[in-house]
Amino acid sequence: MKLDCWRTEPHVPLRCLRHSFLQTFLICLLLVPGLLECKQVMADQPIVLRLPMPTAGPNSLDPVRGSSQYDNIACGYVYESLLEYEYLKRPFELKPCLLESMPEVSEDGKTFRFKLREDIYFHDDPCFPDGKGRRLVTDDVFYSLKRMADNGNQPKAWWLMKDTIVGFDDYREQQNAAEDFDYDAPVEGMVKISDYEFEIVLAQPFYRFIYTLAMFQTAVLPHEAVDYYKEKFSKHPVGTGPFLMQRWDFGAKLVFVRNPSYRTMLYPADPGLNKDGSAPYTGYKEDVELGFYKDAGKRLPLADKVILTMFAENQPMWLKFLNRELDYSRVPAENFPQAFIKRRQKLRQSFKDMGIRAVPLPLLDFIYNGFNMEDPVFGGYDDKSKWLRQAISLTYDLEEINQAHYQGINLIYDGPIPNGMDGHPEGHQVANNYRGPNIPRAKKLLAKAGYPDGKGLPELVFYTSRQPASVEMAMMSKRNMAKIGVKMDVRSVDFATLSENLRKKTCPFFGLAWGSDYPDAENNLQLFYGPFKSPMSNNFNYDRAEYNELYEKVRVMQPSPERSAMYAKMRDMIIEDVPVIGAMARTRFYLIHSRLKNFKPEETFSNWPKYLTVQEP
Amino acid sequence: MSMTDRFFKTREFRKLFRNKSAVIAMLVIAAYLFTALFVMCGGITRETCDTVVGQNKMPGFFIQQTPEQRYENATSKFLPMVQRALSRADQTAALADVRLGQERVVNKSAAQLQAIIDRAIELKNELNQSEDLDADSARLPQLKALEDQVAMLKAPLTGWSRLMQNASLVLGTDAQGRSIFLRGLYSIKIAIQIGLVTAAFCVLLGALLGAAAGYFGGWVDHGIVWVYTTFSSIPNLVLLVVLSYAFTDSEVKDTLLPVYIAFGATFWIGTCRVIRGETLKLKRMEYIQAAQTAGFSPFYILVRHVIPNTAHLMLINFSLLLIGAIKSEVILSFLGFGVKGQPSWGIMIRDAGNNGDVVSGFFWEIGTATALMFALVLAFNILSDALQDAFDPKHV
Amino acid sequence: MFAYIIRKLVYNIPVYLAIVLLVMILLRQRDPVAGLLGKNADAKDYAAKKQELGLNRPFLIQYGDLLRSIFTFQFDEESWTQPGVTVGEKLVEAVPRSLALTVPALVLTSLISIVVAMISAFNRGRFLDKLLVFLAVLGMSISFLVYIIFGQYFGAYQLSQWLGRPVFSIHGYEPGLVNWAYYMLLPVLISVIVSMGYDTRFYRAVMVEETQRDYITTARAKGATRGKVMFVHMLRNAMIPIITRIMITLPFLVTGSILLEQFFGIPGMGYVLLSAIRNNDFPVVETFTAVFAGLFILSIIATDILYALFDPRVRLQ
Amino acid sequence: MSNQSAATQSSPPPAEAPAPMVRVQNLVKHFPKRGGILNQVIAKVHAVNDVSFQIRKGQTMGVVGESGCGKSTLGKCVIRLHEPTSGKVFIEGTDIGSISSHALRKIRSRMQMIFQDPNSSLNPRMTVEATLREVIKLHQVVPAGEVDAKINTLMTKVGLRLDDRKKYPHEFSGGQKQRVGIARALAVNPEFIIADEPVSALDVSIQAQVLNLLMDLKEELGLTILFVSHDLKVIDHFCDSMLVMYLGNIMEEMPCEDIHAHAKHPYTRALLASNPVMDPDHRAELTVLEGEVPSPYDPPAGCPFVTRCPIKTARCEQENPPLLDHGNGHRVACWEVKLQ
Repeated sequence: MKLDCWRTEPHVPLRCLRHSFLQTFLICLLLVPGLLECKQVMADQPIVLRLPMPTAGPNSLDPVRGSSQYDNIACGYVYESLLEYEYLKRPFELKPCLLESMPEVSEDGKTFRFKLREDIYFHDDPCFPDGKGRRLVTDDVFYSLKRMADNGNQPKAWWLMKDTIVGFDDYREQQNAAEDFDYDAPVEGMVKISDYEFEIVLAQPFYRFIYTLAMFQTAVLPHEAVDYYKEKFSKHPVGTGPFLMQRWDFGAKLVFVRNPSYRTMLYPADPGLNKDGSAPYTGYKEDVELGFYKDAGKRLPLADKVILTMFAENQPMWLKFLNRELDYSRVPAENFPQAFIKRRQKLRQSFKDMGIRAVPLPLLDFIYNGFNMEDPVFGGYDDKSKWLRQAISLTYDLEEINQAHYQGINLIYDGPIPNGMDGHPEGHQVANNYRGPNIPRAKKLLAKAGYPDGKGLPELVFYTSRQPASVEMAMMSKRNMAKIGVKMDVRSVDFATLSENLRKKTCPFFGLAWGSDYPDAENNLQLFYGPFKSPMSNNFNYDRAEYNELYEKVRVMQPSPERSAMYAKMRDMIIEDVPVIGAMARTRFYLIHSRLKNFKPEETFSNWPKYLTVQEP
Repeated sequence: MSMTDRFFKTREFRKLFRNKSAVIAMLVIAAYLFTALFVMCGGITRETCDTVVGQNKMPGFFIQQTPEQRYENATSKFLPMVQRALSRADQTAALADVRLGQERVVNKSAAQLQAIIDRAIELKNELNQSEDLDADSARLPQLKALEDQVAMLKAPLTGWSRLMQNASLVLGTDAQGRSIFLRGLYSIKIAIQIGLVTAAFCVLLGALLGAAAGYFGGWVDHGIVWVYTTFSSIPNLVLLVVLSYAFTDSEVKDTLLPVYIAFGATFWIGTCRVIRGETLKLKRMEYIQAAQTAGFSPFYILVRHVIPNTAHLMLINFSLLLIGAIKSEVILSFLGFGVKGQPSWGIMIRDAGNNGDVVSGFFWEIGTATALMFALVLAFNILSDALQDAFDPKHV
Repeated sequence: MFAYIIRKLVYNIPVYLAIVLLVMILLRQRDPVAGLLGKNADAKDYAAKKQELGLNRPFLIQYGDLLRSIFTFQFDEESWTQPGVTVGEKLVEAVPRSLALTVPALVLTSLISIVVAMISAFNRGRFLDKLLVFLAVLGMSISFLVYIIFGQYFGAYQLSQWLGRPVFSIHGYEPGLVNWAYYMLLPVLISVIVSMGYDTRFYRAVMVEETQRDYITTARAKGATRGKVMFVHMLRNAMIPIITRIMITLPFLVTGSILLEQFFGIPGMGYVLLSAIRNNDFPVVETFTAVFAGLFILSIIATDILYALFDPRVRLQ
Repeated sequence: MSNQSAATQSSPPPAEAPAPMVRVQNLVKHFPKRGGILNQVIAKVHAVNDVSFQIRKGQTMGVVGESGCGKSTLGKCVIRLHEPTSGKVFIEGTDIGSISSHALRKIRSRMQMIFQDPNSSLNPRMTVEATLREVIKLHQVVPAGEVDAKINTLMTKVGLRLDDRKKYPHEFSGGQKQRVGIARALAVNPEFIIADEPVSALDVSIQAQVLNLLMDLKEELGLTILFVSHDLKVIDHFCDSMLVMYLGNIMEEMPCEDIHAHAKHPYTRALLASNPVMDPDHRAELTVLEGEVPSPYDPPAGCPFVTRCPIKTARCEQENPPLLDHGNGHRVACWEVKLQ
């Protein structure tokens, strides 16, 4: 515990002398106890990562209970799934994690055959006999998947498994209705071959399934831990991951230490240039330049300890980063101009002088304002209601919002598919768009819809979150809408109320955002699939037979030009019908102190902490 | 009327008016009240406060900015607006629509405007080749030229609109480019409104209940003491937040009702306690007994003899509550339970915090809100001190 | 005395019942279920969750259950937002952190402001007094929030930059005495500065009243030195209002300071409480309020008893 | 003016005694002391203990005793500012304990009180005029049109200048304030006045003025007065007869004629002795009371005065002596004072 504060830096007592008397006095006065400690620490130096978590942090470290990106990050230290992403490769590439090799997929794409590694042990933990972690077997995989179906665990991610594995839905139904949830009861689609081999059979050849297996919700954990800790399991995580959780100050700090029994896993080797001299993957050269391959062949994890600090406010996180107390930080939008020359989105010289490196990370974001298509006035599929929504869409000035609230760094695009995914429009824009602001056109369309200058139109009730920025943005849109005579009634509610209203379909208009779970547009397009209507993920309650048909086709297709065309077609249907106004995607800027090595920021997956290390220059 | 007249002519009031700092404080308060009245009469509307009047985070007093900021100022608001308007099918209408605070497009033909813009874009591209304008003094003439080009797009301001534009920029702009000065002034109304309503309600309620409890004693006293003990045993913040949470119907309208309810439910207790204590003291006074002997009804005695004699305490409590309400509004707004949909000092301080103003050394918004609030609260503090000195010298 | 305490406790039972009732009613103006479930839940999940949380039971039963758990000190209901953690554990975890911040702040504030108040009261009417009073009022006129924002920036960040190393933590918390100065001193100082104004004024008024009393004049007339009069006679007699004020603030130590905790990342009671309210974590809010109210009532009774101990004129009846 | 009215009223009193204006019968007033777990009554202060007396119309009865002896409580019980624990008070035959509070308020116009502390007996936020007007209006003493005239009359009567009508209490001296208090008491044309130490808070020089005013008014208006004071001299000077109280009990009742000669009770004698007297004849007698005043919570079983009595006997400690009539309106409660 005493190792992790700044005072452990070895140079403290030495450099004290160089300061003025007053400074020295001040420091001595305040830190007498700290100074006493320094000596013993200097001998051996564990590698300690100090990383930020820009939120109050996860509520639970039980993977099935998690849903947010922050749950993902926290669980990533302790748990592993069957598959994971290659750390440095771009575009994303899956690789086996708990598996010996990638699963074999049958001809029809429905049967997946898995072979587990035989050298995987769970963390040493009192829940096991003798406190020694046992070997991971097939049953653990099935058990972990089944936990997603058990309502008693309050799972947040059942939708990932819904209608996917043969017999799993029935199993869920039966077991939840039964007195006790029986984890031993068989599921037709989960076939155990041996302790290290099994098959999973899908109802349809869903393309997405393979990605699901890399998500943290499907992480494999031992039933002993759940039985032993019961309700407390969510704060006593036991998995197979590279780190053990040492301490958790709820809302403040998570401390992880190296898992001594972690299997031998090595830092990836430099693949070298392809034979034709081209890079083996996008961004390879930069990686080499940044020395990402210097640690090749070393055993993971590289760090001994990770201190993850939660920040409810941005100001302290930013100040702590500037003060070198954090190894990296996201740049809060409000601090962007301080660190960057906005004009070129380049890091300022003063920051470079501090040895800071900037990495922009375009996110797979879909920030939007959605309509309830079942709303009697603003919903509907006939021309008039379509025109009405188009008119409203044309009042929106996303650029204004971008400038005022995101320092102009967001990407504005048409349709629901974020940049970098198949189906994203070229130049971020489609020809027949309804992107605002275009007040004259909006007025015309509004008149055509039967509400000249907004006459006869009831107030549009808009639900948004309580965050000050959301309210400000809503007020901007309200002012713009007023220009064509549409009145908006802004209601800022907490997320719980918003969810409830969405579930009950009582939000005519609402502001939300969707972050893609896996890098495929299908993840965004399913938001408009009719059968997924509220209370499921289709908050718009958008339901068009034509669209639904297309969706059902694409979700079982492998990537192909044919699929791309269908994605574009679905995208354009959405743009024309305007169930949603948008969209924006953020670009996250990461600032990294030079002492943090091997950090390639990524938010879609979070297996990267094991690759990180620090080295004082 | 004559009653209040006589009240103001008492020795205590004369003592109050002899206190110089109290008089200055009263003048300051009067100025604030006047501003609040001005705002209330439509002098500054919410729309005005929400209008973008210039570039984001411009410093006040028209302080010269760094070259990079000047570049941002020149390129990011007015220029693209005109550019976009020119690209529209209905150019004239679109051009007429362009506005930034009081600034409008100059009365020139589309072709002329296009020429200016082309030149500006050219300059912009040249400037863009520079790594860092702040460190690149050779580019300054080009920057100046760019600024001149943008200025040529703007119609020259005269008279009132010039005055308004200058006024709205005098203390700079916030992160959205809105006038800090106007928002600060508008917030005076909000603060005064919250302060007055809360203080008036709480003082009246507290005085009435306190006097009744003290005078009648018995079950009335027990009941009232019970109610306020209950309220005061709940942590203040829990009560404030839960109340404003419970009573917010989440609509962003200019209703301050949740704030009133939250403050109203908590702030009356102090007054009630004080007045109850005072009434217990007064009850032993012989003139109350004289009134009883004379045969007045208890209610008459309460209203005519007891409550007027607690007036000084009510006055003092009023000013203390006013301060309390204004300061609590800041905290409540910061936590997101206070004022919504319109500016207030709390909102301004919160925004300044959220927008990283302090960290990046931009103190105009937080400074304005703090200074305006500081002056008002200080004035009220001094006044309430003077009131206490004059009316209740023994009060601790 | 014993009888007095018992009677006071009995008298406060209805108060206590009302507090718990009030908080429960206010909290139940909101529906926590939807928020806890997330957006993909259906009506069946909703009903199941409601059942699980016990929110579909009659209100009076919920009320009774809560009261039972409070009066039997069984704080083992699980937090709704942080599964697996009982309310009691949360309390035990968070309260010491709040205390680490509030207790030193109270001690420092009281000591400093009593000394300043004495100086001020003794120089009553002179320039020094006027200056001190003005400074107190000045300090009171600035929002707490502004102190924190500026304090964190200048006190922690800029100071560290200037000295070349961190002196005060910008954010964060570590338990232990060794770490205290680093993590807690700045928030404590901010809190001292904020409350100094109020306390100084209050104590000054108390002292001024004491200086006007006859016994002070008598003491002076008897030839006691200025200092002796000030410290021995005046302070002893001013103890009652001072103790009262300190006693009344005691329960609030437990609630911590929401703003300070939020900004400095100290996961104490204020922090926990605010997030519990925001996330509709009823068990945490209810239990905490109940515990606080209990402490509050006890401290009022304790104040009365101290009164009697310190002031021979006061007799408990 | 006072001369003139004195002339009209100076006819000698009728030969046969008039009906009593006030009759107090077995009046008891206990103040409870609460305590114990349930805050129940655990003890009682016997402020007034079984007191009976009567005042004839036009008479002035003085009540004298040390502070805390219950004399003010007696006065307040008589006018029912305090609710007596038991016993009855008759005002011209009406039992004021049995009538409704409404009727009581009505009957209040017939009896008034003059208070001890002129500083607290007037509402500081009301002018003299307002104070008087309020009372006059309440009891509709005069038709609405004549209220102003009535105020003027009252003010003149108590010797206040008419310019002072609009003044607030703090603008008057103590004596003037007491005059206002008297005017307020007189405003409703009462027949019976309780004066609760009306001059004890005033300077000695003012005392005489106010006392003289009271005497004049009494003569002029034929008032019946219960005069409470700790000052024997004042009583002697002002009253027709007096009650000596000790620990809530009447020790002696006697006419105020040559009290030094007549006083029989050891307590009365002790009181007399402690008062410096101008008369050289009485100088010799100087008794100093020894012993302690017993706690009012726990009065002695026998004579209340037993702890301090210089002439006590064994009997005094056992039995409380009855108030025996010694004739001529003289009653004494002492075993050692023999009937003549």
